[in-house]
Amino acid sequence: MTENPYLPRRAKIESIKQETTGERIIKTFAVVIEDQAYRERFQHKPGQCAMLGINGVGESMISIASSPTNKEFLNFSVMKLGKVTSAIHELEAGDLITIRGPYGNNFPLDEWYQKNIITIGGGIGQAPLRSIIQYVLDKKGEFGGLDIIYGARTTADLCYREDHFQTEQSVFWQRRNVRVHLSIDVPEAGWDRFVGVVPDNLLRLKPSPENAIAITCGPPVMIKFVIKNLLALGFKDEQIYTTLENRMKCGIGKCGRCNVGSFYVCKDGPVFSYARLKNLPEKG
Amino acid sequence: MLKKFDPNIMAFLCNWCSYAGADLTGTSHFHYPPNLKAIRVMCTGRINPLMVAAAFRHGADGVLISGCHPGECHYMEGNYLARRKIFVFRNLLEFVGINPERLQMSWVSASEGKKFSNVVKEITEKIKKLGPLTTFDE
Amino acid sequence: MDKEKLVNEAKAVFSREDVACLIGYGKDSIGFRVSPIFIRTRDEADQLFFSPLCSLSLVNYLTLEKGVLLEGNKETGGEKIAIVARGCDSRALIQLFAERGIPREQVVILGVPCRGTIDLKKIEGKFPDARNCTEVTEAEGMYYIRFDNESHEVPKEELLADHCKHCAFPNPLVYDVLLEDLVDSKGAAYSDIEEMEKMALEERHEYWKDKFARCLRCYACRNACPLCYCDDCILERVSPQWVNRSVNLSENLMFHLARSYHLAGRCAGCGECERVCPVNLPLMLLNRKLEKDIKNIFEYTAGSNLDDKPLFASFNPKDPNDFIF
Amino acid sequence: MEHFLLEKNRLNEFLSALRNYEVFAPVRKVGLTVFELITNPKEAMLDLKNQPQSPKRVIFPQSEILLVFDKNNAAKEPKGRVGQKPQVVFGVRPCDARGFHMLDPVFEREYPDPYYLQKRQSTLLVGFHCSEPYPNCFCTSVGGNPSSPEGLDILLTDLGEQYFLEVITSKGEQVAKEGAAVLSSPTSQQQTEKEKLSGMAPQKIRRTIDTEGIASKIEKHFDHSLWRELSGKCISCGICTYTCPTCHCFDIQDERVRGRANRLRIWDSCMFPEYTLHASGHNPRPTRTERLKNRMYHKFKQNIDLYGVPGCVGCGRCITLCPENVDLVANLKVIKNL
Repeated sequence: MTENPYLPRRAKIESIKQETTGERIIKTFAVVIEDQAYRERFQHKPGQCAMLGINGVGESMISIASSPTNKEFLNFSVMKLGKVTSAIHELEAGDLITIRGPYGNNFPLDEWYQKNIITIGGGIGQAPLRSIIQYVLDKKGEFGGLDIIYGARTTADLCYREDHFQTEQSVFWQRRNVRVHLSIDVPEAGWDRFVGVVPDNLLRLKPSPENAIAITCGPPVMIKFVIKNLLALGFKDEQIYTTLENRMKCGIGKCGRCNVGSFYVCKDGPVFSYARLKNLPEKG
Repeated sequence: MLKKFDPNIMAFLCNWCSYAGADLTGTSHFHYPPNLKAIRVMCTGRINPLMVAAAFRHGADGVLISGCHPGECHYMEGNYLARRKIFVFRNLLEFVGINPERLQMSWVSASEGKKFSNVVKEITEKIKKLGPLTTFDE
Repeated sequence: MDKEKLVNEAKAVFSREDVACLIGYGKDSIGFRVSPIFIRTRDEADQLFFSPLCSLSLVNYLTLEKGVLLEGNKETGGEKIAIVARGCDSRALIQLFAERGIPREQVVILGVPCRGTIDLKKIEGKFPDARNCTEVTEAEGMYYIRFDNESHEVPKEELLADHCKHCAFPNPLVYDVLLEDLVDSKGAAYSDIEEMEKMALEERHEYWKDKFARCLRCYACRNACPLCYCDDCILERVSPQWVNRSVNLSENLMFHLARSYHLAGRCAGCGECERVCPVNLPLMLLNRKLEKDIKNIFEYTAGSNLDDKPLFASFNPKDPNDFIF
Repeated sequence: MEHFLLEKNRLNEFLSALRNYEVFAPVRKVGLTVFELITNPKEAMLDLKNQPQSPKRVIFPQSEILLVFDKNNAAKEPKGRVGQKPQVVFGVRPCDARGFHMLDPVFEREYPDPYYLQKRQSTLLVGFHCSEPYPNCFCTSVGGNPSSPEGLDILLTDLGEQYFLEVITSKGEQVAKEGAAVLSSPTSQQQTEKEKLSGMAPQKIRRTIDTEGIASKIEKHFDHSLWRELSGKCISCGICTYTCPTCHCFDIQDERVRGRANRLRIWDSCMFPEYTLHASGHNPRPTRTERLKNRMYHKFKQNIDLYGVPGCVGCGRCITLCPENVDLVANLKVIKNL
């Protein structure tokens, strides 16, 4: 009999970083799979997810927020919401967690050679985008420019803040055509960057669709308007990518609940090009 | 040899009377059987009988609910409301074949340390006679 | 019942009142089946009918999906909901008015004095091949049934739904229009419950074990119940999780204890839980046992009076106390 | 494959001969016919008319332990069926046997599911030619047939005093061997009689719907206001999905009771609002309208996209058992006529 796909493996939490202090708390966990064979087999690609869990509590599907170029650990940014994520937030560095995966499809990086990459993220939606951002930064020679457009409700809700600030201010990256455009929804003292929702920031920045790929992830309503604005800026359906999320239990296309049209988000997603997404009857 | 039956008894004690009463039992060195596991609630009136069912489901052989004497509730009428609910729930338990004696109620004030120890003794004896609750074993 | 009278009264309601939707009974395409129908215009009222086959309660549609029907009809601008209600339904409505704060004047009640309804499982069991039932009427303890090209007479007792046999409230207790003359009420009967109470504890436990082991936990009993309307049901919560999702005897027993207890002093006696159960659990026995005790001890009958306080929100210093140390 | 004859009065002997198997058969409980493990062949009730539940649960149980957590919270697989007796499910209707055909690709493909597959592989299905279909049966409209051997290992046809026994698969052959002592050879007349009955069977199905083109209609009219009308009666219970022989959706939950901790898989229903509810509170299918539409979409569009056949065997249970008479066939007709 083949391997049991429901059997999770143990992984150790190396470090934990609290990303946000706003209404919704997000922590980023760096984990290392204990079993060496499984660790070597766990070869993810940007865009993929994995099932994190605690035995006796349950499992949750979480995007992998680090790039495969990082061989040291895997990053997961977890927002404290339900039973499982709340329990994960209780854990400390050195504790054990369970993992199985990686699941789902990934960004078609082979097709994006030498293209300009634009990521448009909102809130926790930056997590899956972080895997591609890190990948592009690590393999800069394979891509053109990189524009990171990211916003959250308040500064307290911005994920990966220091990373973004560093990249933003780095002359090294500026010379290599890497630009960061942060925004918050409501004005705050000391904030000198854009104030307003992410789709508006996108319209203001007017990235060129030429030789570009735009990837967006965030709340459903943000995705909707980002896509609308991208189309208005002249992006073609094939140039727009998004990652979806739905409630998931099995992660392997059997338990049924995450379908969008005839696709299971866990297995056939989470990455959808707008060309594919727009033909689906219901959009998550 | 058959292992001696040592019942699990779950107690929900109201903060203002019975929990203080149980405390007094301890400080006054009155003895009572160690089978009782107490949970403090603010008032017996906040007890949902589902908590009783859950206690049975998770291994209790008997449940005790104890609060202030009638008319002495810190919240005026919480214990009266509890009495109604528990009365009805006992009847329901009996109707599905669970001995209602497994769900006991008592009024113990903060000064009745002796009474609390007697209540626990008596209930423990009762549950011992009834034997383990097997209804929720599966 | 006279269909013409029902249809005319329904149309009159549409003319007189600002009605967004009328919930009534319509004949279904197959066999003896009756469906809830939602009438939105005066002309559609011709589809309405009532017969002893109308065993389902329509009251739960008032609260489904946070009372989507009560939000009114945006197209016609109507605001009120009209509903065809039997005695038990009127009790459920009274409970809803009290518990949910649904304004009485927002619901137009077409009251039907009810002589008891037919258990679909029984009549389908007797005539499994019936395709198109044209008529069921009742006279002097007999049902006169016509379907396809056949006509039959069946003693009422044989087909009557079990919970209807014990009904103490055949007449609507609250209504705006009364569709027929009131019928005689027998008063509540609990002989079957008393029989069960005589059984030994273990015997009764065996009886219920056998039943609960069958439960599929499909939640139909809860969803069909006009008084199970919580948006966030305690039976489904995961944190804290009172009832696990596992389907086994223990969890099923937990489920049914919680379900029936939550209806204590609230059950309107419509029998929906029992009617919809795909595995024939006698759930009304539990509800009626509590109804009987509550009536005898606390002199309280759910849904009998618009001004009553809920059973568990009230007390009497003289409530039973002898079970307490 | 081979044909045999089994005298009806020797059926019990035949069942008794299957000593090397665990036999599941319809038994009468609380006025219902349900599939259960039987120890005495006399318990078997071959009343094929009233089976509110399909035998799906023998292979895909309503709750099933996936993992057991030990004291150190390490996950272990529970003991599977390996090394246990193979199972026979006796008295399966042809539509329910086809139901397993619908479940197979779900659990076989991409990530093979050992829990389902172990039981599936060690279970043998003995079916009965369905001579008296339900009023709501419509198997012939979705590619089935009341006398179809598809998915079965052995098919029995009622000839009055005898059963005509057809061995369909090699698994079935093994069973026929074990019961060989009570089997005889059919005469050519009996063979003709059996064929005649098979030929007549489809005519007894009274409900029909031409499903041709339904998939594209569902897709085309996905945003039609009619769906709201169709779902108006639905009360969001799980009856249609829990009694369906092809529904496979499940929930995974960790449960701790009395010091035991397990990860379980439990049937779930797409009719429940919680089924798709995100932890954030967002629900992509918030009302009955989206849920009912999704169920029909899954059965008559998604399943065709994924596996090439509608995910429905036409057993009619969802129609018969629906407490509010939501009628799948009638609804399909409405969609078809859009």
